[in-house]
Amino acid sequence: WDEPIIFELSTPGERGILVSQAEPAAVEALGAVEDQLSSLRRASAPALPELAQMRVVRHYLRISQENLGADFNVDIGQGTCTMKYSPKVNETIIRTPKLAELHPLQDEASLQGVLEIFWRTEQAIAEISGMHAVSLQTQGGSAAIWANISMIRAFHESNGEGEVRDEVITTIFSHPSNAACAKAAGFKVITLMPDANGYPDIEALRAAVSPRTAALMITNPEDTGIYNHKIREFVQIVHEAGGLAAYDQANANGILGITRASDAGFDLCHFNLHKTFSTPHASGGPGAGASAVSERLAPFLPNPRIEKTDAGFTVNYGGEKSIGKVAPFFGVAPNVVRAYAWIMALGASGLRQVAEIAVLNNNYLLALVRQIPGASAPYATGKHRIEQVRYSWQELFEDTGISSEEIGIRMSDYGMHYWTSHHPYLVPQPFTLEPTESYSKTEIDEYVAALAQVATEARENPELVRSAPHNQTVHQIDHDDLDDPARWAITWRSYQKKYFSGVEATLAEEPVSVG
Amino acid sequence: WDEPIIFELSTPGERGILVSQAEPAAVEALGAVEDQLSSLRRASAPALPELAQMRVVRHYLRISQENLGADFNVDIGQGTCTMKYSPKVNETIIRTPKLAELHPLQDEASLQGVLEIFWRTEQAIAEISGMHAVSLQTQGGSAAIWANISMIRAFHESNGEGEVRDEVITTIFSHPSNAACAKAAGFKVITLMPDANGYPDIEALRAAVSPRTAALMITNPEDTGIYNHKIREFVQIVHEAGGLAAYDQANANGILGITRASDAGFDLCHFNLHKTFSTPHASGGPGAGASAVSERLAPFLPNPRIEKTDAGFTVNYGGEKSIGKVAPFFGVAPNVVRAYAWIMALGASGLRQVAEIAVLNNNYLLALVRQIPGASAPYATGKHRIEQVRYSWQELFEDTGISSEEIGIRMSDYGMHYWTSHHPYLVPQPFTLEPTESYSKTEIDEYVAALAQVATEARENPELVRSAPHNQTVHQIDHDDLDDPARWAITWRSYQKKYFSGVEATLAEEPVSVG
Amino acid sequence: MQNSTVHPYIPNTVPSVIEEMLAVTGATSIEDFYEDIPQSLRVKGLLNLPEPFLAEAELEEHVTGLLNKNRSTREVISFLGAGVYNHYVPSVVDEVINRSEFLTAYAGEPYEDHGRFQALFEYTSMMGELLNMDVVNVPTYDGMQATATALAMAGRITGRSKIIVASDTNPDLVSKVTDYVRSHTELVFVPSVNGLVDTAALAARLDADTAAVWIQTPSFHGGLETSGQVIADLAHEAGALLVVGTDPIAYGSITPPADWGADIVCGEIQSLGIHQWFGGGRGGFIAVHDDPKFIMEMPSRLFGLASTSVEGEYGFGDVAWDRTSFALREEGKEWVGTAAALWGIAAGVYLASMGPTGMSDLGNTVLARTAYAQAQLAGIDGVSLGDSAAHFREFVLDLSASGKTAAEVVTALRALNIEPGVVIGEHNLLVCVTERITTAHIDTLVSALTDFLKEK
Amino acid sequence: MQNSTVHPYIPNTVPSVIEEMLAVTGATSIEDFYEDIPQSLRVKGLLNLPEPFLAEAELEEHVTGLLNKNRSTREVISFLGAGVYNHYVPSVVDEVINRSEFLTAYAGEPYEDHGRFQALFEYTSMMGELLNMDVVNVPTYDGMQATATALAMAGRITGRSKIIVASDTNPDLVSKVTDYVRSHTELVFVPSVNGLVDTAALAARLDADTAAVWIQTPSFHGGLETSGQVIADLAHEAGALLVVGTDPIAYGSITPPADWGADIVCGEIQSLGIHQWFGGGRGGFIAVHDDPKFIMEMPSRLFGLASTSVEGEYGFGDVAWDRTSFALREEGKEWVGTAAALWGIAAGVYLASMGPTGMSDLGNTVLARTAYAQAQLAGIDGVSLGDSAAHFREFVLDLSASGKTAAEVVTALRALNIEPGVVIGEHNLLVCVTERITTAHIDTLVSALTDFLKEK
Repeated sequence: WDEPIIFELSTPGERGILVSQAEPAAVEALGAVEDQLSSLRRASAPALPELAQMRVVRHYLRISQENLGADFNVDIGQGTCTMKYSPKVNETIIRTPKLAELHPLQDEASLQGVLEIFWRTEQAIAEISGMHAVSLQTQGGSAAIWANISMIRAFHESNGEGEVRDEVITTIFSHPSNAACAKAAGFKVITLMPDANGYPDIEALRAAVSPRTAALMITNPEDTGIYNHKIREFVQIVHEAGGLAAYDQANANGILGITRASDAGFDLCHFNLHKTFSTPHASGGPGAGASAVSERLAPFLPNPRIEKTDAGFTVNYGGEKSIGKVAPFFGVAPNVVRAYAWIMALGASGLRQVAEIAVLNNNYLLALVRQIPGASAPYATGKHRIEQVRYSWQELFEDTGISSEEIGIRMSDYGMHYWTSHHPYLVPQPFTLEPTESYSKTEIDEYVAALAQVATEARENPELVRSAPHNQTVHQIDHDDLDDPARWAITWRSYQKKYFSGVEATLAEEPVSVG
Repeated sequence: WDEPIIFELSTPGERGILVSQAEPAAVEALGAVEDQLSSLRRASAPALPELAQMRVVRHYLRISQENLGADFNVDIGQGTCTMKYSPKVNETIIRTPKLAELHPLQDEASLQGVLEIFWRTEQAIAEISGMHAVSLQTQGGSAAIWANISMIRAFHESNGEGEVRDEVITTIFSHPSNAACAKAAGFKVITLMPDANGYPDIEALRAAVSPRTAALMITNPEDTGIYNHKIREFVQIVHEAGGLAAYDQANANGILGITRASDAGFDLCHFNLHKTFSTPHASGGPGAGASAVSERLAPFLPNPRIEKTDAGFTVNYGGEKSIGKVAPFFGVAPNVVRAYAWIMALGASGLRQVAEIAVLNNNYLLALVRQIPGASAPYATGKHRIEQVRYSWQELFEDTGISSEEIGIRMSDYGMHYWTSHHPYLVPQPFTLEPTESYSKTEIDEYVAALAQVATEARENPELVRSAPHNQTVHQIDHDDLDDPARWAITWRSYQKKYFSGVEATLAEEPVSVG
Repeated sequence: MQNSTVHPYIPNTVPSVIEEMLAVTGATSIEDFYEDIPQSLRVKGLLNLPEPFLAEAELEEHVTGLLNKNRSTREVISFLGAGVYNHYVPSVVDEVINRSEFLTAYAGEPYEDHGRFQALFEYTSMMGELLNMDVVNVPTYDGMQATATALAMAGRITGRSKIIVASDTNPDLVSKVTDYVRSHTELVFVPSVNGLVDTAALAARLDADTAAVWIQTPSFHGGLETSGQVIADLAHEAGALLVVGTDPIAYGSITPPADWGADIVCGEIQSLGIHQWFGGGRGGFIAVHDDPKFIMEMPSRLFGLASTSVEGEYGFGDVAWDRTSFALREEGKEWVGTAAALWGIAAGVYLASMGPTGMSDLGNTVLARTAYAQAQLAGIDGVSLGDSAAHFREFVLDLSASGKTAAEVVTALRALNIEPGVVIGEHNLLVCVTERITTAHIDTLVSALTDFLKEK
Repeated sequence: MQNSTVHPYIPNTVPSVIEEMLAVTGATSIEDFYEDIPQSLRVKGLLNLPEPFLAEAELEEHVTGLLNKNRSTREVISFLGAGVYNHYVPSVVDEVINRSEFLTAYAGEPYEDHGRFQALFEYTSMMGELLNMDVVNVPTYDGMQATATALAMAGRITGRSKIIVASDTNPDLVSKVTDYVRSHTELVFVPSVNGLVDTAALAARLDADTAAVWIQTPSFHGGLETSGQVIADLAHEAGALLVVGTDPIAYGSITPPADWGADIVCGEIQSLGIHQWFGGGRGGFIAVHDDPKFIMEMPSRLFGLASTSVEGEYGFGDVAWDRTSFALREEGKEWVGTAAALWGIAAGVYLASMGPTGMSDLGNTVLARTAYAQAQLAGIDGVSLGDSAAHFREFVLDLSASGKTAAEVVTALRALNIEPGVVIGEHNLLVCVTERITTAHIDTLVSALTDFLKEK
C-alpha cells in the first residue's frame, strides 16, 4: 500500500461516526449556563481529518499491514524483548465487558472476580520470585524499576538514612532504565564495567560500595546472556554496606522455576508481564510491571493493596508507609488477566519447560550463528548462555565495511526483525538475538539462514545491503530530518508550517519566552 | 509472504491445542463398551498437519494478508455483488455468547432477545418489500430462490396444478440461479432474450406464457443495471396465464424505499442480506436470504415461524402447508442480527439515502468510464442506470487484442478487484462495476484512474497486461491443471498421489464401480 | 437530532459532493436516474420503519440490550444437540475468521485472493485426511443441503430414482431432503433395529431402481453403525451407491466410511470450530473419490492446485468450472452461490490446530463421557436407554417407566439451570454429551433427574 | 492427564527435536546450559503453583468463570468518574487495535514497522490539532506520569525548584506527582475559590523559585477554569511556566489551553477510545510548542516525518533520539520504556472517526447533560452543588443539609443498580456524566436520590 497521511484523505463534511445528541431538556439546561461558558467556547472546530467510516477502517487496516508483528515473523531478532507467543485465548478472555467495562471504584462486591485474579497473580509471582509480596500496579518494566527505587528511597528515609544513602550501583549490561530511574529519583549512579570474561566485576563492586550506597540494581542474566554466578556475593557485599539489592528480572524467561530472586538474597525484584508472562507488546505498550519485595520492604509497596478475607477480596487503601501512587488504581488489568491465564495454562512444570526450552533454543541458535563467517559472540568464550546473546559483526564489518545497522535493515527485506542493542555499543557492531521458547527449530533455522544470506551479500554485493531496504513500503530515511530542530516535524501541522507556510517556525512565534 | 501449504509445515509431535481429557470414571465407562467399538476404531490417526499454535496463527495470518477484502480496496469491481461497507459495530454486537452460544432448541424464555430481533427484521423486510410475510431461514440468495420456487411448486400442487404447470420463465440477464433452481425443482426453463434496446422483451414473454407457466422469475434492475419499466405488465401477463411472479431482489440496493415488489404485483421476492443489507461477504458465505411473500403464499413458508404473542415471542413448528425445512432451524443468526443493526442504523430516510447515493455513484461512474477510450456501456443508450452497469471492452479488444479477463488480472496489480460477468458473455468482453453507496467520489475517481491506466497500457504495452499479474504472490496459473481429470488435484493427498506416487490415479483404484 | 445528515456509512451524502457528481453525470437531480421507474410503482414518502439509532453508541446499546435478554448455553448446563453441538471453538479459529481480510473478501481471482483459495484448499485437504477421501467440496450451505445434493447426485450418477433411507434420521433433515429431491427421486424408509440399520430388511428392499442407500452414522440418536461393510456390499451388489451422512468430528478415533465402502460421504461441519449461533453457523461437505463421474455431478465449487508460470510455485483455481450453474445456468448441476466459505476456513483452522492427536483425544473424550453418561443415567429408576448400540455424543433416554413425560423433565430441570436434552417423543429425550460436558456435569444431571423422578 | 507433554506454546518440547538440537550445541542435557547458576541458588523440584488447565477449553472456562463474578458498568447506571470515564468506544477502534499486526508488534525499525510509526505520528498530529500545539509525545504510561514528567521538565527548563498547585486536584495524582518530583522539586498548594483558581492568592505565592504554576481544567471536581489567561500572564511575569493538566476530550467545544498561554499541556487519553478496563487502560500525553528547549527535555519518544531516498515519499523516525535514556542511560531525561503505544493508536483511530464535528458534538452533549444533571440534582431537598463554576462532565454534590453521608447514599443506590458517584468527603459525592448518560438516566438518579433522602 502507498497509503497517504490521514489528513490528506479528508473530505470536508464526511463523518466517521455520529454521536449521541443532547435531549431538548439538556439543551435547555446548557442554555442556562452558556454565559459562564462563553469565554471558553472554541471559535472553530479542531482541524481533524474528515472521513467516512469505511475510509477510516481502510486507512488503518492498510497501515496495519505495513507492520511486522510477532505473529507474522520469526521474531527472534528483537533480543532482550522476549518476543514470545501471546496466546489468542487470552485475547478472547479479556474482551468481555466483565473486564473492559469495570470501573475501579465500583462496589467491591461487583469486583470479586477481577480482585481474585489480581490476588492470585500476585501469589503466583511471589512464588516464582520467592519474595514476600507483590504489586502489579505499574504499567511497564521501567515503571516497576521506578517503584522499586522509590521504595528503596522510602526505606532508607524511614531509617533516617535518606540523606546519607544517595548512591545506586548498577552494571553496564543491566537495562539502562535502572540507571535512568535511579537518577530521576535523585540518586548518583555508579556503573560497573564487566571483567575480562564479560562477567560483572566483583572487585569493582567492592570498590564501589560505601555508607552512601542506597542500592545495587542489577540485571541477571545480563543483556549479554551471561549469568552472574557470583550474584549472591554481590548481594551480600551490598547488604553488608547497608544497602538494598534490587533485581531487574524484566527478562526472567530463561530461569523460571530454575532460580529465584529470594535465593540470592534480593530485597526487591521486578518482572515485565509483557516479556516473560506473554502479554503482547502492543506496538510498544501497554506492558505491565510486577514489583516483588521481601517482608521488610512490603510496607512500602504502592497503594492500594488487595487483601483476601473470609468475606471475600477487599481493597486496602491504607498503607501508612506506602510510597503512595506510582500509577492509577490497580494496574494494567487486561495484561494482568492475560498473564494470569498464561501462568494457569502452563503450571509449575510448564513454566520450567518454558525456561528450559528457551535456553535450549538460545544455545542452539548460538551454535548456528557462530558458524556464520564474520559473526561472533564476545565474552565468556566457550560458555553457554541463558536467554539471549549479544553477538558482534565486528569481523564482517572489518572485512566489508557493512555495519550491523545496515545488516538489520537488509534483514527486514527478508521479513525478519533484527535489533542491535542499547547504546553504548560496548560490543562493537552488536546484534542481540533471543529465540524464547516460542519458535520451533525449523523457524530458528529459517532465521539463521536469512542472517547467513545477508552476511554473504555483504561480502559479495555490499551495495545491495548498504542501499536496503528494497522490499519495504518506504526507502532509506534521511536522519537529519529528525535531528535538526529547523527541519523536524513532530506533527502534521508542524510539517505544514515548516515546509509550506513560507515562514520558518521560530521561537518568536511561540506565545511564551522562558525562564 | 511465500507461505507453504500447511502440510509442508508439519513437525511430528507438535501440538496446536490440548483437549479436555476423559476423567478416570469416564475412561472406565468407555472400557465397558470398548468391545462394541472395536470394529470401529481407526487404525491410525488421520494424517493432519502437526503444528505448534503460534505457527498455525502465523500461517493463517500470513495467508489472510494475501487476500483483498472489501475493507482494503475500492471494491467496486465485483459488480452485481454489492460490495458495501459492513459496519464494524455489527461485528462487535454479534460477538457475544448471548448470540454465538445459543442453541435453537433451548427454553423459549431464554431466547426472547434473538426471537425479537428475527421478528423485527422480518417486519422491516416486509415493509421494504411491501409483502405480507417473510422467512429468514435460507443461507444465501440462491437458497432463497430455491425456497421461492419450492413454494411456487407447493402452491400449484395445492391447487391441483402441480403436474400441469411445469415451466418457469426467466430472462438472460436475471441471475443464473433462477434458471438453475427452477431446473433443480423439476421445471422446464424458458429464457427470454432482451429486445433491441436491452430491455426485457415483453413480446417474447407473451409468446412464452401458457397454461404450463408455473412462474416468472426475474431480476430487476437486471445485471445490466437497466430497470424494466414494464415490470408490472410482465407480472400481469403471467398472472393472467395463471402463473406466479417471483422477484429476484438479490440486489435491491438502488431501489430501497423507491419502489417495492408489491407495487408491481409480485407474489414472491427475495433479498440477499449479504448484499443489500451489508452483512460481510465472508470469502463467499455465509450469506443469508430473505424470502418475502404475499398473503396467498404465506402458508407455504418454511417452518418454523416466529410469532409475537402477549406473552412474548413463540415458535410455531406447525404450518401444515409449509414446504417444511429448506435450511436448519431459523437461519444464519449472525447475519440476521447484522442486517437488523444495519437497518436500525439508517431508518427509512437512511435506506432511501442508500439507494439514492448508490444510484448517483453508479451514474457518476458510468459517465467517467464512458470517457475511457475503448470502453462502452451497451444497451439502453443514453439512459441512466440503477445500481450497476455491465460494460464492454469490445472496442479495446478489437484495437489491441487484450481481453477483459486480462485487464481484470492486471487491475489486481493496482490492488483493485474487477469482475467480468456471469456466462454466457452476451455482452462481448464484459466487465461489471457497482459502486454502491459506500465509496466516496475520491475513491471512485481512484478506481477509474486505474482502469484508464490499464487501458492505456493495453495500447502502449500490451505484453505488460497480457503477462500480468506482476505484483501478486503468485503468477499466471495453468488452467489445464484444473480441467484435466488426470491432472487436477482437489486435495493435498490427491496431489501427492498424482504427482509423487508414480502411480496414476485411475478408477480401478476406487472401491466401487458405478451404476 | 443530528446536526448533519451526512451518514458515516454513505460518504457522498455531503451536499457539495452530490452537486459535483451530478454535474459530471449531466443530471439535474438524483430523481433523473429513476426515470425508468413508473411513478405508479413509487413509494410515496418514506417507508414505515422504526426510528433509527444514528449514534453508534445508541445503536450498540439497543441491539446488545435485545441480545442480553437471551441466556446462553454458557449460563446453564446444556445437553442439547440434535444438529447443533456445543464443542469448544479454539480462540485461534475466531482470530483468523474475524480478520477483515477473510471476513470482507468475496469473489476475487486466484491472484489477489490467493490466500482465500489456499485456506479453502487446505480445508478440503484436511477434510480429505479425516475422511480418507480425495475430493471434498468448498462448503455448501449446511449438512442438510450437502445430504440433499449428495442424494440428487446419486440419482444423476446412477440414472435411478429410489433412495433407501436406512438409519434413524433427523426429521428436519428428512424434510429438507424430501423438499429437495422429490421432483426426481422417491424416498423409501427401512426402519432401524436396535438403533442401527436392519440389513436384512435393507437387502429385501434393494432393487434395480435404487440409486442409493442412505445411512447416517452417528445416527440421529447417536448410534454408531457397525454394519457399514455389509451395507456397502449390499448396495454395490445392487448397482446402487452408498451415501453416508455423518459428522466429521468423530473421525479422529473412528474408522471413516470410505474405509468400508462409502461412495459419497456428506454432512455438517458445525462441530469443527463453529459456534452454535442459534443453529445458524453451518457448512456442508460432500466428499467423493477422485472419479470424474462423481466429480462432474458436484454442483459446489472445487478448488485445486495449479502450477504457475514460475517453476515450483503453487497456484489455485476452480476445478472443472464448466460443470457449475455459474457457467451453464439451468444446464449446470443444481446451482452454486454464496454458501459458507468462511466456515470452511474456520473448520480448516480448527483441524490445523487440533492435528491428529487432538482429534484422536477429542474422539476418545466424547466416547468416554458418552459411555459414562449412558451408564449413569440408565442407572436411575424408571430410566432406560433407547437402544444398546454403541453411541457417539448422543443417545436416547426412555422415560416411559418413570411415569413422567420428557417435556415434564425438561421443564423441571430448566428451573435448575439444566437443559437436559431435546424432546423427541412423549417419553423420549435425546441427550448430548460433548467434550465440554464433564463427569461432574453428568453427575449433576443424574442427581437432578433422580430427584425429580422421585417426586410425588 | 494429557497423553503428551508437548505444549502448544512450546514447540520444541517434542523429545526428538530436543535431542537433535542438543546435538548441535554439543551439550548432553539442558542442565548443561545452567552451569553458571550455582546449585545453592536452584529451586528444588517444582514451584508451588496451582494445577494448570492444559486444555484451552478448561482454561477459558476457569478464567471467564472468575471474570463472570464481576458486574460491569454496562449492568448498572454508572455515574463513576474520578479519573476513569465511561465514554463510548467506537467499534472501529477495537477493530484496529486488536489486529495482530499492531497488537504483537514491538520495536521494529521505521522500515518494516512503517505502519506503526505512521499510526502514532497521525495520533500525535491529531492531538496537536485538538490542542493547537505542534509537538505531542508518543504516549507515556498515563496522565499521572505525563503530569509528573511535565512538572519535572518545568524544573529542568527553568532551573527552579517550586511548583504551585493551584486547582482542585485528584489526590491520587498529587500522590504520584509528589513521589515522582520530590527529590528535585517542592509542591506548594494554593487552595481554590469556588472551584477555580484563586488568582490573587496565586499571585502572592509566585516568586523567583517558582518553576511552574500547575492547574487542572477540568479540575478534579469538573470545574472549567475561566481565568486561564490571567494565570498564564502571572506565571510568565514571574518567569515560571504554566503547566495545564486536562482531558483532551473537551477540546471539540472548548478553547484549548495553548490559546490562553499554556506552555506544557498534559493529561490522560483514556477518554479517547479506551475502555475503562478497571482503571487500567491509560495513556499520557505531553504537548509543547516547537521549541528545542522544551523538546530536548521530553523523555518520551517523539516520532517525526522524514524524507526518504525516493522523492515525495514520507518516512518516519525518532526525533532527537539522543535525548532519551535508551541512548544516554542516566544522562538521558528521566527514562523511556514500553509505555502505551497501542492506546495511542486507539486514540488516533478515535479522533479520526470522530472528526471535528464528532468532537464538537460530543463536547456539547456532555456539557448539556452535565448542566442538566447539576440543575436536577441541585433541585433535590438537602442537596446542593459544591461550587457554582461551569462544569464539564463532573461536579460535586454536597449532601450536608440532607443529614445523610455520601457513603450512605452510595450504599442505598447501589441496591437499585445505580452507582451514584465517588465519595470524596463525608458528605461529598463526585458525580460524572458522560455522553452515555442520558437525561433518562439522570432522572432515574434524581428520583432514587429523592426517595432515599425522604426516608426516615
